[in-house]
Amino acid sequence: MDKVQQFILKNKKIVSLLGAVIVLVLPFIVTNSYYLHICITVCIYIILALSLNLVTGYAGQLVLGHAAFYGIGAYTGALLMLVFHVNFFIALVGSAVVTGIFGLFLGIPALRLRGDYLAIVTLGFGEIVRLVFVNWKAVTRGPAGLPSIPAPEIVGFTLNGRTAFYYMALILTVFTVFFMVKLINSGVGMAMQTVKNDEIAAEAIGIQPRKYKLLAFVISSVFAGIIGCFYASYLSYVSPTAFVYNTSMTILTMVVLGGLGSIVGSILGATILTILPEMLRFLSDYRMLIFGALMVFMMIYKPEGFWGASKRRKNIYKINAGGTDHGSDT
Amino acid sequence: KSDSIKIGVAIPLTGASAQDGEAIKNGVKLATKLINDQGGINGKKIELVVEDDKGDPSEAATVANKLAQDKDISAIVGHFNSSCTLAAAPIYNQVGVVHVSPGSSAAAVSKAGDYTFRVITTDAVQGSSLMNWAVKDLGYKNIAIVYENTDYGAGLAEVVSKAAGDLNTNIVAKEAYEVGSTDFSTVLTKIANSNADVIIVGGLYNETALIAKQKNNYGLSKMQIMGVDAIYSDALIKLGGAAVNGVKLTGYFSEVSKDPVTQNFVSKYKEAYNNTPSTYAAYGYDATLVIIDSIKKAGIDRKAIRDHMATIKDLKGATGSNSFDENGDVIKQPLRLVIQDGKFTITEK
Amino acid sequence: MFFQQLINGITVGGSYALIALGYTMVYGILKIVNFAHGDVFMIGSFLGLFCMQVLGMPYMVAFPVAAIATAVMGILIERVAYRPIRVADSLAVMISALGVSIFLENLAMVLWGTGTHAFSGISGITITTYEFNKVILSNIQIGVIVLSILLMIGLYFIVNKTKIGVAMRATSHSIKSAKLMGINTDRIISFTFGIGSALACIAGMLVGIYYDAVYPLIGYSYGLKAFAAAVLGGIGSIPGAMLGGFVMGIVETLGASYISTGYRDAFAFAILIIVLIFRPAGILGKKEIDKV
Amino acid sequence: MDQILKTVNITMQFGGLTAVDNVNITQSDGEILSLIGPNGAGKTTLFNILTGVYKPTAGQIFYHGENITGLKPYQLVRKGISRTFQNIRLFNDMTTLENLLIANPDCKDEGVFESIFGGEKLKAKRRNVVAVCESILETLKLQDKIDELACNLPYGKQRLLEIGRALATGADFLLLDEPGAGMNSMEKDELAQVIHYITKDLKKHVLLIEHDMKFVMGISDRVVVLDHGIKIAEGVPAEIQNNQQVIEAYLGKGIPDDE
Amino acid sequence: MALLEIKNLQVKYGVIPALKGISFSVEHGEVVAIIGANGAGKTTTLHAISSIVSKSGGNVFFQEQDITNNPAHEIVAMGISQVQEGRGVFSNLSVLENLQLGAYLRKDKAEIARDFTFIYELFPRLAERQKQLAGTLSGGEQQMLAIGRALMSRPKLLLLDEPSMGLSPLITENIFRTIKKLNKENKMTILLVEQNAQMALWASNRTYIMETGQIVYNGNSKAMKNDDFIRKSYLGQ
Ligand SMILES: Nc1ncnc2c1ncn2[C@@H]1O[C@H](COP(=O)(O)OP(=O)(O)OP(=O)(O)O)[C@@H](O)[C@H]1O
Ligand SMILES: Nc1ncnc2c1ncn2[C@@H]1O[C@H](COP(=O)(O)OP(=O)(O)OP(=O)(O)O)[C@@H](O)[C@H]1O
Ligand SMILES: CC(C)C[C@H](N)C(=O)O
Ligand SMILES: [Mg+2]
Ligand SMILES: [Mg+2]
Repeated sequence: MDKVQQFILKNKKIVSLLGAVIVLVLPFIVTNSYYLHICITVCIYIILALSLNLVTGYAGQLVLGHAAFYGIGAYTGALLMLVFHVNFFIALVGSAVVTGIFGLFLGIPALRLRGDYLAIVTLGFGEIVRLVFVNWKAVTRGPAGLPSIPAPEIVGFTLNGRTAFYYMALILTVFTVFFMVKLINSGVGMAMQTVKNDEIAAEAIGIQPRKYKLLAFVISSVFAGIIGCFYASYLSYVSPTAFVYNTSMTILTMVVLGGLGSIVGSILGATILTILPEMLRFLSDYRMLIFGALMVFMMIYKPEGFWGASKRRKNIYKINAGGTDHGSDT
Repeated sequence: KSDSIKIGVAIPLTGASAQDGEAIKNGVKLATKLINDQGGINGKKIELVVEDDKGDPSEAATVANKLAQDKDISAIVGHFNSSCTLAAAPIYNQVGVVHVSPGSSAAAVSKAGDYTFRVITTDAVQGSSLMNWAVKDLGYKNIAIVYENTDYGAGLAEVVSKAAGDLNTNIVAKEAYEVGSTDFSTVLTKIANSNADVIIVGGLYNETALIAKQKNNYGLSKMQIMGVDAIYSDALIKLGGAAVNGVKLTGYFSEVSKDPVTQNFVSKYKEAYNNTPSTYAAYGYDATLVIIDSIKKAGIDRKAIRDHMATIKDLKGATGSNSFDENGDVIKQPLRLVIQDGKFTITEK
Repeated sequence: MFFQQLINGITVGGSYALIALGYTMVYGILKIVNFAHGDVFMIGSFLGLFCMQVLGMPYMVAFPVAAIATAVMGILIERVAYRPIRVADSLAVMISALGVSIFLENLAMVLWGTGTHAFSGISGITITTYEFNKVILSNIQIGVIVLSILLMIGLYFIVNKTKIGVAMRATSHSIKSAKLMGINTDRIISFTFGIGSALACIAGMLVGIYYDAVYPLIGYSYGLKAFAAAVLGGIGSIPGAMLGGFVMGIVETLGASYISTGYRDAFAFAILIIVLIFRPAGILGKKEIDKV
Repeated sequence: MDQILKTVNITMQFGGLTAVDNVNITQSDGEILSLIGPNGAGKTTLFNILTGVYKPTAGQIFYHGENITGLKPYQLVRKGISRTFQNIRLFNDMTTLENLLIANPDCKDEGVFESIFGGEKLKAKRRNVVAVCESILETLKLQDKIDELACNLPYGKQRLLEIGRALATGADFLLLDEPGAGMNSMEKDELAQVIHYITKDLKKHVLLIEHDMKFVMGISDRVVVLDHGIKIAEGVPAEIQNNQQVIEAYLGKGIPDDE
Repeated sequence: MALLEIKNLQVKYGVIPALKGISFSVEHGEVVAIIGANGAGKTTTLHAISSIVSKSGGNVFFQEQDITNNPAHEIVAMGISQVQEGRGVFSNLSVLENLQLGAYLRKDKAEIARDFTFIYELFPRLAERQKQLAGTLSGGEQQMLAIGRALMSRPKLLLLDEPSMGLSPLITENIFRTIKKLNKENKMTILLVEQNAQMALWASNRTYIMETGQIVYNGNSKAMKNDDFIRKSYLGQ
């Protein structure tokens, strides 16, 4: 893995160009809808992992209920489309706003709580949100879920093919990556990292930890909400079972396994953990057994994650400022 | 092309519904084995492609994509949970491949598409039949509903409430529990303090057994328990012991049915797996029979299979005779069953 | 009905408390949340059943035997899955624990099938109920409550009054410093996992006998609630775990009986969140001193 | 001379312990003031009060005549007060440069929208921030460690970096808590030069705590001595060195060369 | 043979060597000092002796026994006790409990009681603060506690890592006097790591100088005090 990492870092330009081309023409090579579906799922999880990584990996707030935001986004989007018949793209904005508000709401306990106490609060929040989906039948139809969610439409043109969804997922992913890279290397992102490192020291240089914690929560949940809305439209069906504690833990595992506080790490983690269980399908009854053992093994083998933040690194802030450095760790 | 016919099987093999998924798998395998032993269909053996949907809709969508894209797969048995069927149906319908659900009884499945079939009736059918029995024949006036808080349990509870309303009886308690609960003390205490005279369970055998056993600790040892086919499983009796004697339920499958197809299924099943089939094993068996019949008659073309399946009338299966309406919903009449001396028996009362 | 529900709540709470003690001990010493603990509870319960059903032990024997077997398993889990990464980020250990949890659940499915197993007729304990003034209480309920309180007191004594207890607290503060005192920290950590796992086994068997059921996924909800209970009481605090368990059990039971059964778990988590907002370190938790 | 800092009857109690007891100190413009005293005298506690980490049990603090009692640390930074810590508190996951960048007001006040979509204006601003921070690092002779993670720096360099970070906030008043601890004598000489540069060239004000008497007496204009939370002496270094009370409580007689 | 004998000791952190093969010895009844710049590897040396870090090469002998691969707790049991850099007191335990932990491996109750009296006489401040949580003590108080705690194990060899760090001149002086006293009156062998070269030379019989993982100089402390090069480079005179 280290060698791979080094190789990629050395030939960064070529690798990224190659990656970009492959990703763009993928639907033409892969006509198999199952593989395309896996690719879309990978995109969804990349966005979920990146958004969780912001709040957990960068701002240092352990969140065990990320699926709740994903779910709130999905339900908000679904209801906007089904009940108010708004266009998908407006629903996307609606989901972002609503989840953002919930993110703010969950951020408040984060101001008072530390570490594992916050973790359990977010876990509890996730469970409560799920139970609201289950029990608030008048709005959510309870456990039955909301079927027949429409596909996105642009000027009367319905984008319901797998390929269309793939490109949409791709655009969302690229935007998220772009956003996160810019953000974490900006003043805002660095301020978040100071909060993770040492709140007292952060305060001592004029940073208000609560502001950045809230900001991290809000941004993180907004992205989860957006992709939730996409998920609702893609699957055309949402039900509470998709937004359970297990989902939250899967996303967290992606972030940690990939490398906490690393964008490449989250992307890798999401990809591997989406594809791995698929590859293990042949094991049938033993699949999850082996998967659990592999998880332990991977953590022991590389506790800092596949792409843990490297020891020596360059800062994009400086490069953006016109410095001459070309390396960067993202 | 190939010398075998492939059938997909998409069911939960891990997660909370794994036990039922396992039963369905056994039923499907049995049906396949029986036909293969006779030389297959037109000389071609049936091959199963089994996938685990974990009972999770997102996972179901993945599995559905995988099976639907495999052009060699002619039809699919699946999914079990209604939520999974609803998530997977759009995919099968878009590609145009038939799937026959062995367990999804929610109302919404009716509208899931032309390629969606099921061999279990909707909850409404069993729910109202159960309530007719309870109210009209058994004379219960105050009904307590205890249901699992899932699409299935909540759906059934709703159907039962509606039927109770139509029959002018009172629902005196309507309590939910999470799947996998072991503690029913709260719910049973509430029921003990209502004046219910029957508990209708909207859930599966494990929890039903626990309710039956634990109710005795709350002075409810005389309380009648009733349910539908979801509780038909040997596990209910094994787990519930004496406490489940007298439990009444509706269903389509009965081990003691005189029907020769059913008897054949039961005896072959016992032979193959060395235990008694549950209702879901029977549904799995029937879903496979329906597919086999269609392939026999229409070949392996996916569209042709669907078109034939829509016309199936009175195909004999382990759960009675199967006919489909225009929604792909099966039409059949439920039986009345009661547990006596640790055995499911057919009753008229 | 109120008193009956209160008793029901206390009984559930007692089982949460027993599991929460394990969470709290492991957390107290290693500052990691052992997400596999709920599954250790499940395996413990199965092992107890196995001892009685297959090996034919009477319950008086099965309890200690299963508890010891589970303790050994807990120690093994720590050795294999946590010890190699003890120095790494605690999140890495948490994910490893999650892996162990998935592994154990699926292992149980392979070993004992996916279904639910009963204890009745096997344990040799018959449930007897006593009625006082319309409130019904069973012998096992009394057992759960009494045993959890006794075990808590015992544990509290060990941690606060014995030499190994001081060593545990020293290890919890800094493994390096504890080593320099001559403490065999690996052994202390193993001991902690062993005790925690044994407690989980006892809880598993009590729950199994009382509700008459065990199945491979049972650890999930019990584990989650017990974890929440440990935090509610103040994670790291032994009386806290106890109190947290009871509060949690009572609140969810009363919430379910007077408001809505569908939201049962939501009451448990809501009380947790509310308490933490006002007492960020839990009911009995101590605020960490952070001398600048 | 202008008065920068003035405390009025500052008192801090922890439970029954009075860590700082009715302390009045003042610091004038251009003056390097040192705070010395036995361990546990309350020096760090006083720093914590001055920088808003603790709220004093009683008393007021005035900064340039303005009452700043009870303000939060981040608010005080904006007023121009910054500090270092007795136990180093750097941002260990961040590089040397990043530790400074984020202290710079222009950097930490960046908005989310600006940082994602900012164009040339942002670039120019950032160029300036980087230049400022790099020049601070040069002053501290840390320029060759610029991309090193803070936790990988040697101890002495970490102390310097903390001073750099305090400087980067743009504060004019720096409170340094034992900046020389853990440094050898050569490093301490360099430290003294840095402090001189900060006060004499940059015209900033320094209040420092230090136990190395050679260092303190060499650099300070005035010294305040605390003992058991009480101010027991204050004056120019020469006075303090000969103050009998200070010798008894703090300095000791020293180890004779021939012992 | 010497009480402590280090042969070609090597330690790596990841790939970076912190000790590049050092050898030295400490005789019975000696005070030996190691001085040197930041990051020279002084702390690492002590950690390697106590088996807190793993060694990548070389051997450690104590009382003629090879203890290179013994775990930390066994080394303490053999009579090597370390006062950590930065004190390492158990901040959530009381002063009393910290001291009790120092005697963790001992069973001789009466002797332990005597040592308590001895330590409270040595550091009266600790006697006053027995019930206080160690984390709230001031730096100097914590240093006293750390030394007191190490003495509670009645070590044959005491390793001291920068005992003067952050301490007032008076306390530093007291601590160094205590070190000398322990050595003289209690016949304790001491290996002392110190930045304060002046104090180190004063308190010790022999001194080693370390730089970047190697020993670059060693000699008699008295002589070194008068050595011009040493005076210039390490004493800042
Ligand atoms: N948060 C706290 N809780 C309780 N006591 C405290 C706290 N902070 C400091 N103290 C006590 O207050 C007194 C003063 O401590 P302070 O840290 O200010 O000393 P100091 O003068 O900086 O000493 P040193 O030179 O050793 O750093 C000490 O006795 C210490 O034990
Ligand atoms: N845990 C660690 N991981 C990586 N490198 C380390 C670690 N501990 C120490 N080092 C490095 O090893 C080298 C030796 O460090 P050591 O702490 O032994 O020095 P020292 O002489 O005690 O210095 P000081 O006077 O600052 O205490 C240094 O370069 C240091 O950065
Ligand atoms: C959960 C099971 C009982 C399946 C159920 N029949 C459904 O419709 O989902
Ligand atoms: Mg101080
Ligand atoms: Mg050192």
